[in-house]
Parts: sequence; structure tokens; C-alpha cells
Amino acid sequence: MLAKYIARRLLASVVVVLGVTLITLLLMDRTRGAYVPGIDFNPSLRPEDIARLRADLGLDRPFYEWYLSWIWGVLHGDFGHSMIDGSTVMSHIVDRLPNTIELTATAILIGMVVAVPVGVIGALRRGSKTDHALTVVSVAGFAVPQFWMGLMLILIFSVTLEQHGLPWLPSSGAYSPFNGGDVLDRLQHLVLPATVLSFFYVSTWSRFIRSSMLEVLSQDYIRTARAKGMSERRVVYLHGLRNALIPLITLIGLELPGLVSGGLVVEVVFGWPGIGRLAFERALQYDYSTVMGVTFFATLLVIAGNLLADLLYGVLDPRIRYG
Amino acid sequence: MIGPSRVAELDMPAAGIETGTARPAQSYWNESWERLRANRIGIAAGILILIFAVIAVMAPLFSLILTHYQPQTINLDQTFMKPGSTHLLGSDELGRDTLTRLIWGARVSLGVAFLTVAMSLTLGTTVGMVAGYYGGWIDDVLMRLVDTVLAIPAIFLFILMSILFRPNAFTLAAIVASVGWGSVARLVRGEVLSVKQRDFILATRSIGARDTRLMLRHLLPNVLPVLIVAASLGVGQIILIEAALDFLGLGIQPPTPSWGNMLTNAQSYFFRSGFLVALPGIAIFVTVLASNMFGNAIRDAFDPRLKS
Amino acid sequence: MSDTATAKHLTRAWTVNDPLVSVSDLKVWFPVASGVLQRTVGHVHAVDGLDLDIMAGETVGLVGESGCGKSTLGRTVIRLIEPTAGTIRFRGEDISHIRGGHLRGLRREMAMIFQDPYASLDPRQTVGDIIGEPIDVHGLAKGKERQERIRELLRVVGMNPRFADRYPHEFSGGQRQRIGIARALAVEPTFIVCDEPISALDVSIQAQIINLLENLQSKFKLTYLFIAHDLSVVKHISNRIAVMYLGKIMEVAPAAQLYRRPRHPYTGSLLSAIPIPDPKVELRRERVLLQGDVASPVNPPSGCRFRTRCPRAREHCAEEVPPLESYGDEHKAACFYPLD
Amino acid sequence: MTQPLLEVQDLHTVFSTKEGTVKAVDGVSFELHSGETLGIVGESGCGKSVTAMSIMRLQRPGRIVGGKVMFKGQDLTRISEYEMREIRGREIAMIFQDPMTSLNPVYRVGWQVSEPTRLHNGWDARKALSSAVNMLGRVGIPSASARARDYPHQFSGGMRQRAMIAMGLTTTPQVLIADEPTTALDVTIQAQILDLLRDVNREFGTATILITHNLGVVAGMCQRLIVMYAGKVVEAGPTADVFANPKHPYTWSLLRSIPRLDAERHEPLKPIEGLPPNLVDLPSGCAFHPRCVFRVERCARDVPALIQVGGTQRAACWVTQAGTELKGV
Repeated sequence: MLAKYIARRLLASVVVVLGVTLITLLLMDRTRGAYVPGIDFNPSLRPEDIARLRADLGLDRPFYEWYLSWIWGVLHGDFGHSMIDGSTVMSHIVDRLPNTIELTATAILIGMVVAVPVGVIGALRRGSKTDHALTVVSVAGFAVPQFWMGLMLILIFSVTLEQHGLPWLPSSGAYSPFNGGDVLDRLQHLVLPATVLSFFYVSTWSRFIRSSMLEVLSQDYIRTARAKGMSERRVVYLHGLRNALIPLITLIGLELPGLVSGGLVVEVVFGWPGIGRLAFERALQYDYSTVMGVTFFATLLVIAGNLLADLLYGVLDPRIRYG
Repeated sequence: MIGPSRVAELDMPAAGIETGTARPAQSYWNESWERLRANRIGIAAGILILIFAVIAVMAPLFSLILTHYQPQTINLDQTFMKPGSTHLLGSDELGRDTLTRLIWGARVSLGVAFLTVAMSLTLGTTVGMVAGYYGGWIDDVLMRLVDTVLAIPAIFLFILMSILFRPNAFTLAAIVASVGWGSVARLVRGEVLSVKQRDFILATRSIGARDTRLMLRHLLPNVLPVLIVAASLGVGQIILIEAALDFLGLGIQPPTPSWGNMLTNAQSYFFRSGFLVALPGIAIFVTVLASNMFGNAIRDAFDPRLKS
Repeated sequence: MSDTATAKHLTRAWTVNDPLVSVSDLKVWFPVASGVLQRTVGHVHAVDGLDLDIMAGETVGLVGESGCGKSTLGRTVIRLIEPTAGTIRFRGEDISHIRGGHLRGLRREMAMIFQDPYASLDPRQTVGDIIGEPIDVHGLAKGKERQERIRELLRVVGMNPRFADRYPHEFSGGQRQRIGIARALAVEPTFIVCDEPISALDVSIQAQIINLLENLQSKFKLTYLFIAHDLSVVKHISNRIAVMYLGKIMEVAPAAQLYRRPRHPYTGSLLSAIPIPDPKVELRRERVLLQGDVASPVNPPSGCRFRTRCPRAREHCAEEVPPLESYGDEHKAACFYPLD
Repeated sequence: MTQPLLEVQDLHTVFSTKEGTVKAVDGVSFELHSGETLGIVGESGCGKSVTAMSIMRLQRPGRIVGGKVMFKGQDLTRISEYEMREIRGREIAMIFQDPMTSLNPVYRVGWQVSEPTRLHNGWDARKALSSAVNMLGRVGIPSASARARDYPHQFSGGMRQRAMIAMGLTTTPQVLIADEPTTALDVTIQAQILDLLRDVNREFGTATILITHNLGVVAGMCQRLIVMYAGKVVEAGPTADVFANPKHPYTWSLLRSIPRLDAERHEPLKPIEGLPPNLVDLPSGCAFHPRCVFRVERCARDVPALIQVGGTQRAACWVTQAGTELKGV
């Protein structure tokens, strides 16, 4: 039963969400010491003001009390207010999440569109020069630090092109692409960061599809298909590819958490106003409530990603039954 | 790590037994080794890693006899030098010798990577093996823990922990390993579950062997190839993670040189000296590439069925 | 290999005329989980109320199709699977739930030979280590004596003692099966469960292994539970044969008699389904083709489990479980409308 | 005798391995007449499956390096890949050992069974499916139109093998190659499938090549058989004659080494000693000579040809060719 299966998975997820948020809070609580978030912006505060601020933010309470009231809030859809700027945590997330999704979705899309044919070609021409060349490129793709690649692209496509008076691509400044700037401007800002991110995906997935395809092509049912007199093209694409793509679903599902962690470096390099950068900046300032909010959503994404992947798996592979 | 000593042990003919004359005993390890040796690129990658490791270990010696500089010696008369006889690979904005800093940086970057891999592997293997072997509620509890660890956006953990611990090489390794063990545990558990299905485990139980014997004498050697591959690929990944953390200002703090913070630092001098950006980048790229290629080569050697 | 009379704490008021192994009302159920909380919603009735006696020195053959529970029975008898209910006696002593040192003591009395000679040997161990492991586990010998024993065991199963430092993958299926047999013999057992020991082997090798098992039996006074799906092999090697279907014994009889005069319709059709390598016989035989497939062991049919495929089934068969009835001379069958 | 339907002449198929070249099929010749069932018997690695795959030109990564496969006047080893595809699944169908893995897990059974007619006869999906359902019913799948919508994993092993047979028959081929079709099945299911194959042979007149290691199966199914050992045919002839009076020591020993259900007394089996040969490093002369109880000096030196021995059989053995009878040792 599918509904029961989902219910069971979600039940198990509750434990994970509680675990993750608790660990995050504990770590922040340990690291913060006597520091009060936001204090840097107000050097003139008197000790009694600080005490009042602490009480306002709930920092005078032990962490478990704070945690329980936070949980209580979350259950009521209230993620609290940022400890730095006072606006609601939800408004920050609503502000930043679409940007991150725009970037990652583009990268994943490009990744799949490029990786699938590259992987299939590698498997079909196994051992050929093409295969070796593709292998070298993808293995190299693993080895380049993302931020370094980002910097190099900026150096070439923004700085150098601009210096020579050629058309250039913006290196940063994609602020709030959903309000300011037209579609073209948004795309221009997207090109470089999406390239860096998708390069990594292509490297990983093309290798994966290649080996998965090789595995599938050695299966008995491929021999059956050939014995039926099918063309090699039909054998590969109709009978092989569908089976080879199934495991990729899991891999992509696991990529969803990359929305926050994986994309962070790219967001920082290109000044992309995404959710990863938000979390990074706020964690450095001990903005408890914002970090907790982002953590919560990030964990939900991980869980949703895994669940979605498993469900899709079931759609593509009729052998999987949920029970 | 664990690999070589096991291989040696298995290779030795048992005392008191005449060796066969037909052909020499070919152990699984021997055959894998033969296949690995035939892979020239893989071997070259392995040797490169080894050379880097030796350089890292001998860094003090190198800076004494080769470069004649210490990594933190500042000389404001010799800033942004091009590579030449004074500074073999040039110098940075404070006149520090780039080659010396790269050599000492290798110490940090490779040290962190090896340490992290060792820690993740130890913890991950233990947890994965116990979970996979015993199953039931032990498996449930341990795997829920692994799920939690893997669901934490790793970057938060790194941020918070680096603030908490003010990382040096050792703590940084511990921080990265605190997340890394999770995927190792999953890997090992999956492997254990599949090895456990095989009849020889049942056969060993049928002669009355204890759990520890089953795990150490039968499961571990059969999981080992996967671990060796994971270790080799892991070194590359962790060098990248460490560099990214340095870039975010969360890793090894200057003035201690690491490839990551050298690269980050050099960004500001992008246009004054391309070498400063290129050299640590190349060091990272080459090391990670070598580690990945070596890992792939080992995988091919251990599992010829998956050979690429 | 001669001193089989080492410390046997297991002997009590048991005489040689009693069964060596006695299984009564044995049940082995595996839970099937489902739902939000993974509650157990049913069981696979792998073995479901089964009685069987095995006398010292005899070979009992156990036949049935895949999924009938014969391997589960074999593994439960030597306590590799925990029984759900019922008792297993060995030399009169109830061993159904013994643990720890007591169970380890039992492991010296019983051994197992496996079907797949590729999966049943650890690929990372030398042949010497594989055969030596039981010796180490029970501390039977050390150093030179241990090596001598390993070589002796290899000789006993017809292999060159020099092979001790080789690895399993260097050997063919038949040779590997010999190694597995040597491992089983290393503890000097009295009772061996042979779980389809020849079905993975080449035709020309099967006879070698059957003969080896027969020779070892007379040499070391072994008792076998011989599990197989091939009735001709079972008939050749067994004194008595038990026929299993969906977790229950349908018929048990001396080997020759089972073939000559089967009582249970399942036995009858099983016998008729086995091709005989002789065109003269084969082209003239009458066949009783069974319809359909084996029913699910999660929800076995009511009454007689075979009734869904039985050509002789009547209403009564669905209402009551037929008991094992005696047809004289150790011949028993569980059927209301037996063949005559 | 009439012109054979399929004629394999001196077929050689090799595989290149690290240890050396493996001659998996080493000069195999046989004929298949329309309507008959021919058995190919041998142990694993004797080349019987590779022979079948070579007929279909599906022997990759092996290479056919010699010989002919004559079918309807053309040599299948020479025609183009495109022409070969027209023969596969249309004129010659094949079913395999493991029905569990031989069907594609992600497509419905009906779709897979109807694929050959869609492809070869150009039928539209509806027509192809209804013919597939019809065929599924004829091979004994109950409520075939409903089961056609199932996926392979919802079928039992026996049902899958029936579906495989149906898939082969939809194009009414002239030859059906069955490669160990019952090895993975239980005996009662094996009996059902063999029965079905007999019916197919009778009803459709399909000539069948039945590959098996089970001498019992051959005895009940085939009019003629060939026995293979180490890539070569060692004996060929009418089934009744070969079983009654084997002319090759391998056949002779094999028949004595297997226990018979109808044996009256318990007699020790007489195994063939030694091991099947390593195909990379075959013994000189007759490949069976190291295990042969009748061997003479010449056996280790010269390779015997497959020639007429006695009235109806052919055997590749120096001993029987010299007129010696094979008798108990």
C-alpha cells in the first residue's frame, strides 16, 4: 500500500528532523557562549539592555526550553523572527529559496541533458577513443575545486572579455532576479554559476550511467531482445536505457540536499542570493532562529528528495512494491 | 592502512605444507595486484600520491635543503616575485616562498585528508558492520542515526564546529569525519548484507564460530576491497572539501599554509600574480585527480566485472 | 579421525535403537511485515508441523520442489535457524533452544554440506584455512598436528594435500564440493545435513561426489539428511525418503518402496515427472501432469495443502488436514484418497 | 532424405581471453530436418550454447571463424546484419535457460510477446497484442488477456517460460532453439514445459533444437541427438540407438554414471573420473582421452574424426572406429 508506505517513511522522518534540529541547536548553543546575536550592530547597549535583549530572544532559558518552544512554534507554522534584523524567518526563506531552486534546477536539467547521452555513448563505444576522452573529462570534472573553477570562469568570461571590450557575462549582482531585471538579464546572471554546478553533475552522472548501461547490456533480457531480431538501436534505447536510468533517479534524489550545502560555494563565489548563502552568513552571526529555520527546510528537502526518488523508482520499475 | 598487512599474511604459505608445483598460489589479492599493475595510468596515479605524501612528511627537510625558506618567513623586499632562482616558484604578497608554502601546505591538506579518511573509515566500518551483521533493532537504531547525520546540511555542521573548535589539522579532520562516517557506514552495511547472504557465512556459523570471528575473519576481508576504493576516492573528495572550507574561511587559518587558504588568499591578487592562483589550484587538481584515478584503478582491479 | 568418542556431554538416557535425530511438530515461520509500523501481518509457513525421525547410520532423503521448506528444515535441525515451535531432539536430548557453549558443543556433532560450492567457500581464505577453521574454533589441534589433520582431511576427500595453500577459485565445482565436505568432516561429526550437494555440479562429476559421500558414510559411520529435488539421486543414496510439500511431509517410505508403490498423489506425479535416461522407458511412460504452480506458503490452502493441484482432490480434502497414516513397514502417507 | 531445413557445417567459434584463445565451438556439423526435435547434449562449457548462439549470430564477444550455417539456401554466417535481423525472431526463434531474467522487467508481458509481430510483420499494436494474447492462451496461460497486462515479476517461473515460448511462436518460425529451457524449473513444472514443447512441435510443425545436459529430457523428447564434449561433436545418431548402444566412451560412461529412478537394486555408480578439460589448454588428441577407460595409445596423439560407426550412428573415437565394442570394465 502506497499510502501506508509514505506514512511509514514520514514517521521515520520525524525522528530524523528532530535529531538534525537538536544537533544544530546544541552546536550553536555550545559555540555561542555569552554572545548575543545582533550585539555588534549596537555598541552603545548598556548591560541591562543586553539582559533584556537576552530575555526577549529567549537566550536566558536553557536550550531545551528554547527548543521545545521552537518546536511548538513550528507545529503552528511559526518559525520565529530573525535575531539579527527582526523580520520573520519565513520571509527570509520565501525570499531566497526560489533563487536557489532556479539555479539548482537549471544545473540539474543541464546535467541530465548532457550526462545521459555522454554516458550512453561511453557504454556503447566502450574502450574507444571517444570513451577514453569522455572518461578523462569527467574524471577531471571531479577534481576541480568548484570555487576555483568559478573564479577562473569569472576571470575569463567577465573580466578578460570586458577588458577587451567584448560581450561579457556578469559575475555577480543577481539580486532578487524575480523582481528586478528582465528574463534576459536573469539568464545572463545564471549562465556562469549554472555551468559550474552542472559540470560537477555531468561528471558524476555520466560515469554512473555508463556503468549502469554496461551492466544492463549484459543482462539476459537484452539477449532476448536481440534474439527477437531487433535493431541495435531499439535494443539499446528501448530495452536498455529505461533499465539503466532507474538507478539514476536515486542519485538525483540525493542531490536535492545539495540545494543548500552543495550550491553554497557557488552561491558565495557568484554572489547568488540563495538560501545556502543566507544560512552561511547567519550561522556566522549566531542567528539561531534563521539557522534553525533553514536547517528545518533543508532537512525536509533531504527527506522529500529521498522519498520522491524512491516513489519514482516504483513508477519506473514495476518490480518495486511498497508495503 | 589495513590492506597491505592482510595481503602479506595471505600470501605466506602455511608453515609445514609443501607448496604446489603446478603453479604458484594465486590469492585474490595477488590477482588484483596483477591487474592493478597492468593499469599503467592507475599505477602512475598511485605513485604520484605516494610522492606527494613523502614530500608532505619530509616538508621540514625540503625547506632546509631545497628551498632554504621557512613557510612563514616574511620578506617585504621580495613580494610578488616571478619564479626564478631566488624563489623557485615565486613569492606571495608578503614575500613568502611559494614552493615552501606549497610543500608545507601538502602537509596540511594531505594530512587532513588521510586523517579524515582514517577516522571515517574506522567509525563507519564499525557501525556499518555491526548494523548489517546483527540487523533487527540494532540496525534500526544505528541506521536512523546515520540518516540523521547524512540529513544535516553538512555545511552548517562545518561552520558551527569550526567556530567551536578553531580548527587545526586534527580538529578539522574530526569535523569532516563526523559527517563522512555516515556514508561509509551505509556502504559497509550494504556490503555486509550482501556478503551475509552467501553460504560461507552460514557454513562458518554451522561449525560453531563466534560473531567476532565471523566479522573479523570473514566479513571484514570481504568488505575490504570496497573500503580501499572508498578510502582512495575519499582522499580526493576531502581535499576538495577542505579547500572549500578554507575558501569560506572556516578551515585552516592563516598564516599556517594549506592549499585551500593559499588559493583563497591569492584571489585578491588575481591580476598581480597569476602564479599565486594557478599553483595551489594545480596542486589540488593534480592530487584529487590522482586519487580518483587510483581509486578507479583499484576498483577495476578488485572487480574486473565492472572494469571500464 | 578415529576417536569419535571425545567428550560428549549430550548423551543421556538414549540408546542406539532410538532415533539419532527426532523432530516433532516442528514449525518454522518467518514473519511478513507490512503497514505503517511494519507490524507482522502474516507468516511464511516454511515448515509447518512436521515430524521426522532419523536413525543412526541411515540416510534419509528429503525431496520436494523449491520453496517447499526442505532447506529450512535442514537448517533448523542443525540449529542454524531458530524453530518457531516444536522440538528437535538429538540423541534424545531436546536441543530446540540450547545456546552458548552448549550449542557450540553440538556443532561438533553436526555439520552441513551446501549446494553452491562457489558461495559456500570464503574466497579470501586458503583451502587450508577453510578446513582448519572448525579445528581452530573447537581447539581440536594446533601447529603441526593441525596441518597434518588438514592434509589428512584433503586425502580423505580425494584431493592432493598440497592444495592446502591454494584458493577456492582455482578449483572446479566438484573439487570445491570436496573441500566443503572436508570442512564438514573436520569436526568429526556424527550427523551431516547435505543440502542439495550435487545439483550445482556437472553431470559427469555428480557420481564422483555421490560415491564419495557413500564411502565416507560407511567409513565414519555417518548419518545423513540428504536434501535434493532430484528423486533419482535421492532414491539412489537414501534408505528412506520423505516427500515434502508446502512445509509438510506428504509421504515417507523406504526408498525402493516409495518408487514401487507411492501412496500419495503428489509422490506419484513427482515420480512421473522425472525423466528417465532411456528412450524405451521414457516414451512408454504414463505421465500425471500437475496443473498450475505451488500455492503460496503465506496462505497455505486449508485442509490438505496439495489439494489445489491434486487430480484426486475432493471436498473433504479442503476441510480437514489428512494425518500421516501408516501403510506398514515404515511407510506413511498423508492422504484421504491414496493411490493403491 | 529430404533437404535439411538447417545445416551446420564445420562451425568454428572462438573467444579471445587473457589466457589464450578458447575454441568454444570446434568444427561442429549437424542437420536439422523440418518437424523434428534434435537434442544437443553436453556438460557446461562443452560449447552447446555457443553453437546455438552462433546459429543466431548472437555469439558476441565470440567470433565465428569458420564453417557455414545453411538455412533456406543461404549461409547465415555471410548475410548482412540487416538480413540476419529478419531471420532472428521471425524464422528462427530462441528461448533461454532462465525465464526469470530473460524477460525485460520494466515492460508488460503482452507488450513483449507482441513485439516480434509488430517488428517483423508490421502489425499495429492492437492486432499484435490480440495475437499475443491468443498465443499466451494457447501455451496454457489462464485468463491470458488479463495476464498480458502483468509485468514479468508477477509471473511464476513456469509461466514466464510459457510466455517466452509464446513470444517465440507469434511469428510462426520454422525453427525453435530451446537452450536449457527447463533447467531453472522444478520437475513438475519441467514436465509441463516439456509437454508444451511436444505440443508445439506437433501443432505448429516447428523444428526444435533442444539443448540440455539432462539425458532423461533428451530420451523423452528428441528423435536424434548429438553429444558434445570440449567444443566438438563426439557422437551423433538416432536417440534410441545412441542410448541402447553408445559408440563413444563419453556417452557410454555418462549413461552409466547417472542414477536411474527405475534401477532395481542399489549398485554403486560408476563415475567418470577426472575433471572436464580446461578449454584454454585442451589435452592432445581426443580431448576425452585422459578420462577415458578405453583409451589406446593413439588417442593421445591424433584427433579422431566424426565418422559412421555401426548402422546409424557417427562417433569420433579411435576405439569404436576400430570395431571394438564398449563393454563394462
